[in-house]
Amino acid sequence: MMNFLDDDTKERKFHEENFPWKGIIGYIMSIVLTIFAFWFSLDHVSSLGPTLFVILALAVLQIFVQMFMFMHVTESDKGFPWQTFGLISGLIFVIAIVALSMWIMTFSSMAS
Amino acid sequence: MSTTIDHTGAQHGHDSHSSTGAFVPLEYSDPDNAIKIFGFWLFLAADMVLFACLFATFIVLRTHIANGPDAQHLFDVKGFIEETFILLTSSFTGGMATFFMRHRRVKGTVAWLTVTALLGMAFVGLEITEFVHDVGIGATMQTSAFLSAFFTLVGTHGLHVSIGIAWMISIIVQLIRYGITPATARKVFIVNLYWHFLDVVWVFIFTVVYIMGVIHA
Amino acid sequence: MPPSHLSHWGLLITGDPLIYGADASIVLATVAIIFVLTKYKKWGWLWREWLTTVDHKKIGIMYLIAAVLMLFRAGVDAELMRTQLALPNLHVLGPEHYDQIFTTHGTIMLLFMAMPFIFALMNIAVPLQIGARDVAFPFLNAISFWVFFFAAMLLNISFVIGGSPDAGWTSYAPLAGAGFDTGPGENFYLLSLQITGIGSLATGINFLATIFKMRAPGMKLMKMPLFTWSIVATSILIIYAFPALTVVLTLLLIDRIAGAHFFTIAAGGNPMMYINMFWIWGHPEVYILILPAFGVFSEIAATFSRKAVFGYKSMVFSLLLISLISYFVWAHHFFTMGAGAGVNSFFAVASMLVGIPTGVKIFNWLFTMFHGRIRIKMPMLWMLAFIPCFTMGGMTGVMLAAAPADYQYHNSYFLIAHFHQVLIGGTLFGMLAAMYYWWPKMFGFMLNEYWGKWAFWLFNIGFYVCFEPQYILGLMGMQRRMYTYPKGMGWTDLNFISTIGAYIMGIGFLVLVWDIVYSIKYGERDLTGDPWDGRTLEWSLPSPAPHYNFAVIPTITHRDHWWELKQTGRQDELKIHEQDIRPIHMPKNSGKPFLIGLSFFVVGWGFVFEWYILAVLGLLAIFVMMFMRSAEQHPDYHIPVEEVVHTETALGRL
Amino acid sequence: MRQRKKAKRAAAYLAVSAGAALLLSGCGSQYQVLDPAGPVAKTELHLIVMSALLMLIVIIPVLILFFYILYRYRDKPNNTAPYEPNHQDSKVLEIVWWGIPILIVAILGAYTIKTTFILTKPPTNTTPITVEVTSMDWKWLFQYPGSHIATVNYLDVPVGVPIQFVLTSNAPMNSFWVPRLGGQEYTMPGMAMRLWLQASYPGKYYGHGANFTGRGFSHTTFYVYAKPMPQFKQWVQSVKASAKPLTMTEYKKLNVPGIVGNLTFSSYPKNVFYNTVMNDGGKYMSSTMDSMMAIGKKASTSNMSGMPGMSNTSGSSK
Ligand code: HEA
Ligand code: HEA
Ligand code: CUA
Ligand SMILES: [Cu+2]
Repeated sequence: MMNFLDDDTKERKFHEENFPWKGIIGYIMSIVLTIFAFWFSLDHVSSLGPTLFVILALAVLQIFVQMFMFMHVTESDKGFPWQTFGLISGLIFVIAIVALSMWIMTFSSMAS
Repeated sequence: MSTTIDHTGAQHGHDSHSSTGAFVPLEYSDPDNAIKIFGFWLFLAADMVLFACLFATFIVLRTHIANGPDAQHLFDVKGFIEETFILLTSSFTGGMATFFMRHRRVKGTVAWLTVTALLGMAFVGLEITEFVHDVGIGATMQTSAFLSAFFTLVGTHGLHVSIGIAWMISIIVQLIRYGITPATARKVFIVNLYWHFLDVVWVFIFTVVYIMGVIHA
Repeated sequence: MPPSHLSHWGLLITGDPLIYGADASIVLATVAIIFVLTKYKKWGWLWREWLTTVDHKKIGIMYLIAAVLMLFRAGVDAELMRTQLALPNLHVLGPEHYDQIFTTHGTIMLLFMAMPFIFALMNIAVPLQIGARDVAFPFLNAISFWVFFFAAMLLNISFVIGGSPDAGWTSYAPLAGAGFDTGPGENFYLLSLQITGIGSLATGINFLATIFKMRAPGMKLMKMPLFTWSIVATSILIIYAFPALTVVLTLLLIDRIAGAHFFTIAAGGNPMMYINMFWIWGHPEVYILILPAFGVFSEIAATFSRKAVFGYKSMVFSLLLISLISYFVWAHHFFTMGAGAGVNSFFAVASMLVGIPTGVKIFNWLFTMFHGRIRIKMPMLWMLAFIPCFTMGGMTGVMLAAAPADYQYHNSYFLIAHFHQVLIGGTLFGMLAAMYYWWPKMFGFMLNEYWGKWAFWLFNIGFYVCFEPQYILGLMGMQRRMYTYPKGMGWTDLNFISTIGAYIMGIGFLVLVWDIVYSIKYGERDLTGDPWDGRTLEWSLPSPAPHYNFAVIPTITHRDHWWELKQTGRQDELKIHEQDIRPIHMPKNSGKPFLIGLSFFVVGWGFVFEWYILAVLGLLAIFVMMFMRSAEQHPDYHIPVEEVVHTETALGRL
Repeated sequence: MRQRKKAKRAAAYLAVSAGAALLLSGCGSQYQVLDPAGPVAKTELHLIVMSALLMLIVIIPVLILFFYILYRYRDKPNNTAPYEPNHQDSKVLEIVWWGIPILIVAILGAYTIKTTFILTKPPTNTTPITVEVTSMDWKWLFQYPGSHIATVNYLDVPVGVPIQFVLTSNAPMNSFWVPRLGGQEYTMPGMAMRLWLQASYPGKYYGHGANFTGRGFSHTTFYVYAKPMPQFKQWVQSVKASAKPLTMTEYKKLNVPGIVGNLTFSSYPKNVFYNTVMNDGGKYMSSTMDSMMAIGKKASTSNMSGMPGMSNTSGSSK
């Protein structure tokens, strides 16, 4: 772990594309995922619980599509691409905020 | 870039970007630029938390409809499907703008950015239409907690998109005036980061707000 | 039976000697400042050297001045509260006033005293410690300062115009909603916090980018000074916590001025969501306040024990661990909301867990002193006072974290005592230690030790006299935020003692101010740049440092690089050779940050009084200035080699 | 040197006697939290004492170490203590001070969780009574669904019987706290929170709102009078016989912000508690619905089960 913290002098290489493959694949993926989500939920393919699970999972996949296909999340001029660290820790906090808030606000009443 | 100048932000490796002969995109060619891009990533992380709070609020309040309409009766399925595909497409066209920028092709960059901004305007237009319709049938922010949360969450996203459009236009103007320079390249890259980020937020809005709203009240 | 003063409801702020006093002093101070500036023809100087500066060192100094002024303002609030509480049934302050005063006391102390104090230290020390010429975004840094400054003005002005907020620094809905709290007071709170919050967020981003991207060559992360590390942890917390504040304030504002129903009682609003979201920010906020102090103490303990910090790696690890855990404890501020035994258990245990990495730090500091040579200078004195004081405060924090026990402490003076012990014994002691420590670096002279010691002992003894009795008061059932209390509860003696303690602290503060004034006149000059025999890079520079900091950026080979060089007699490695000097790229001064801050003030004012045209005009001004900035082609310039050579020669470094 | 030792001894003596004095006097009823008058407060005091002791285990060594190191390693001309400027790591020590606190937190955490769950249940098995509490600006309304009487700013309870307080507010949130009987819980609009308390001895117990509610907050005091069951029943009878009823008009008057003294009522408008909760948002809170139902089922003398709307809404919680 400590080595990884110190890896900030190594020059990073960027990947040069001559045809926008990533963008096109990313676009197709995002469209397919979306259509699938709409179909799965709006056509009531499954019951409520599984549906929620599936469409949320699809939304999470879409994050990765945008991150890797469009946002060049792994690029950095030198050393470790610290923004990935920022995003991952951010995601932890985001999940904490939403999930814990929901847990708190459901008020499984104190007394029985 | 002159290597005889010490940059504020460039104490290390300021003259090494071409030393290995590897490809370095223009927006990263100047260390000051690389720092700005990193700073923008940090801003996005913060913005993510901002939306998380709005989502948490919406989720907690989504059934609190008081005397107003519930989600099922309010949302127009066709409308949000349209909005979704428009925004997804604009994310792709924004990505194309970055691609052309990296190949230093001004015209292509400007063209793709223009398409992106236009799609963004179409999106905002649809959203405004939706809001106007809602208000017309008496579903306002003052009606219920659910609607307060709905308008604020979706409206905040819409406001972000609108700011993105204005920003893009100003960058298009700068591209036309100055061509592709390290500075304009960086701006193109950053505005697209912002744009893709808004796309991700929208994916969650259509999932959590719209789909979940219409499939169960 | 209702006391008579409860029957009138107006928000008129006339007819009150306190307010007249405040009015008079504001007018007098303004006149005096204008007079002095005009008489000595200093307007141009003020504008050129300070109001338009983007130099991190000067911005740091401005933060420092603002923080000390705000400490005074909120300290006067504290003295007033303690005077009112000295004896039962007093009427120095009526309930309206008391409510306003504890609200502004808490709000100002946390957001307009402690935060700028921290930003002062970050600005002053971080770039120097990591061998950078400025922060990553100097222009943004100036905006952060002016935004904070005008937000502070906005809150302070509420005392004389419109009325101060009076719902506590936590400002819970629905009490703070339009339904129960009409008038502009609460709007002042919402807007000023919102505006300063924007500045704080920008500062967090700025410093994280600075630290990650602008270190001198060779300074790997694990070679960074611990103060810089603490700012990494703090910035991470700022970035992830402040957006929650932005949201919660916006939602309450929308409720208040647009009639929405987030936190109202009617139409399905949920006030508990306010509490929940407030603490999503509020808890990390208290660690934002303590972590920089931890960083300061690590520097000071090592320097004044002439010894490397003990357990550097676990110091770093514990900083990061504290910031991670601190995001999972917020509900300990409302254990008594009844969110369920599961929820309470989770947050109780998570809160206790924070004690573990914090304890590790305490032990590491102790063992930094162990086998060292402890010199007790002013910074070290404050550090030494911190250890027992903060440990006790932390311990009572852990006691509060035991959820069912908290049912008995919550909102009582036990809690008040806990948080003053960590805020004063931790944050404030840390800030004062840092002020003494970096003062010579900022100004080129030392603060006087004799008066410093007087201030120190008065403040410390005053602290214990003031706050230890409050633990007992809490156990005797005394609630916080009572403007008065009846006889016969057994609370009188302890309250009286507490008030005496507060006065002693007040005297201590005055002596501290005197120490500064005295030292400006008679303070010992610091000619070496290294008065404490320091360890980190900032002490290799002259005091004060030239505005470009480093004529030549050093290459770092060691943790505590400067100390290492001194130990091995290699100071010459940092000596500057004329042939190495290149033109230095620096940002230009700019008036825009000041104007943007001013525009934010206008926006805030517009929303407070719901004069929307004014607000829109302010927003437009901000956008126009941002756009002009973005179109600026040359926001920076180069310092020519000759000028650097000249400056360095004058400093005797060439 | 000798002088200093003497001074130290004197200081130590002072500290010990001050502590002892505090502990001894701590049993006086002024130290309300330390002087429980019921099983709930007692359970909480246990946890308080336990946590304080655990904290002492840490704080005493820290203080000793602190003063010892400070004394031993001062930078004095002829200090013979070892000086090792690069002594900066020790696996063993690190393990000790990560390990021991983890252990302490584990103990305290386990005890805390246990206590948290215990306190959600009635303190004893005796049949409980229910009191519905509404915090208003700035007064307390207590309703006894069992006997249909109501009081303001004071309440009588029987000794030795668990009391189920059902808490709500029709003003800003407050907190219901009777330190000698047990810890507090918020009273929130749109919520029906439950708190179990019980008095073991007859007496007059101080209670106060603990969460700030604005100008009149300092006057939200109330008293709990605990009496043996027979006297309690007698009191109920006399209230029923002699007090005037709480009419809707009167209730609305109470709702106006202000301060009043003690009041007693022989009856109150039907369902006013229930309606307050539901109208202020209770209908959205599944747990509130549940607890309203539970009151209906559990509290032996409740009249809640007959309420309109109870049966058809209870199923909708998810
Ligand atoms: C600088 C600010 C600061 C700091 C550092 C802390 C630190 C801690 N605080 Fe505090 N807290 C506040 C500021 C702070 N707090 C404020 C302002 C409030 C009130 C806000 C309001 O309501 O207005 C508050 C309120 C507050 C509450 C809410 C109580 C209530 O409202 O009823 C709780 C409850 O858990 C709590 C717990 C803790 C804990 C567990 C720590 C821990 O981080 C402490 C850790 C430190 C130690 C434990 C000491 C050193 C450790 C050792 C020597 C090792 C051994 C340790 C163990 C075995 C545990 N705090
Ligand atoms: C960093 C934060 C910080 C600091 C440093 C302090 C410092 C002090 N605080 Fe504060 N306090 C808070 C943060 C802080 N406080 C918060 C967050 C709250 C909660 C607010 C709320 O409930 O919403 C609070 C609440 C609070 C209360 C509880 C009020 C109540 O609930 O009713 C009290 C009461 O004793 C108090 C006292 C003091 C005192 C005596 C000091 C002393 O240390 C002050 C020392 C004095 C000075 C530094 C200046 C000296 C001034 C002069 C010398 C001028 C002389 C003038 C006269 C005598 C009129 N504070
Ligand atoms: Cu308290 Cu829902
Ligand atoms: Cu906390």
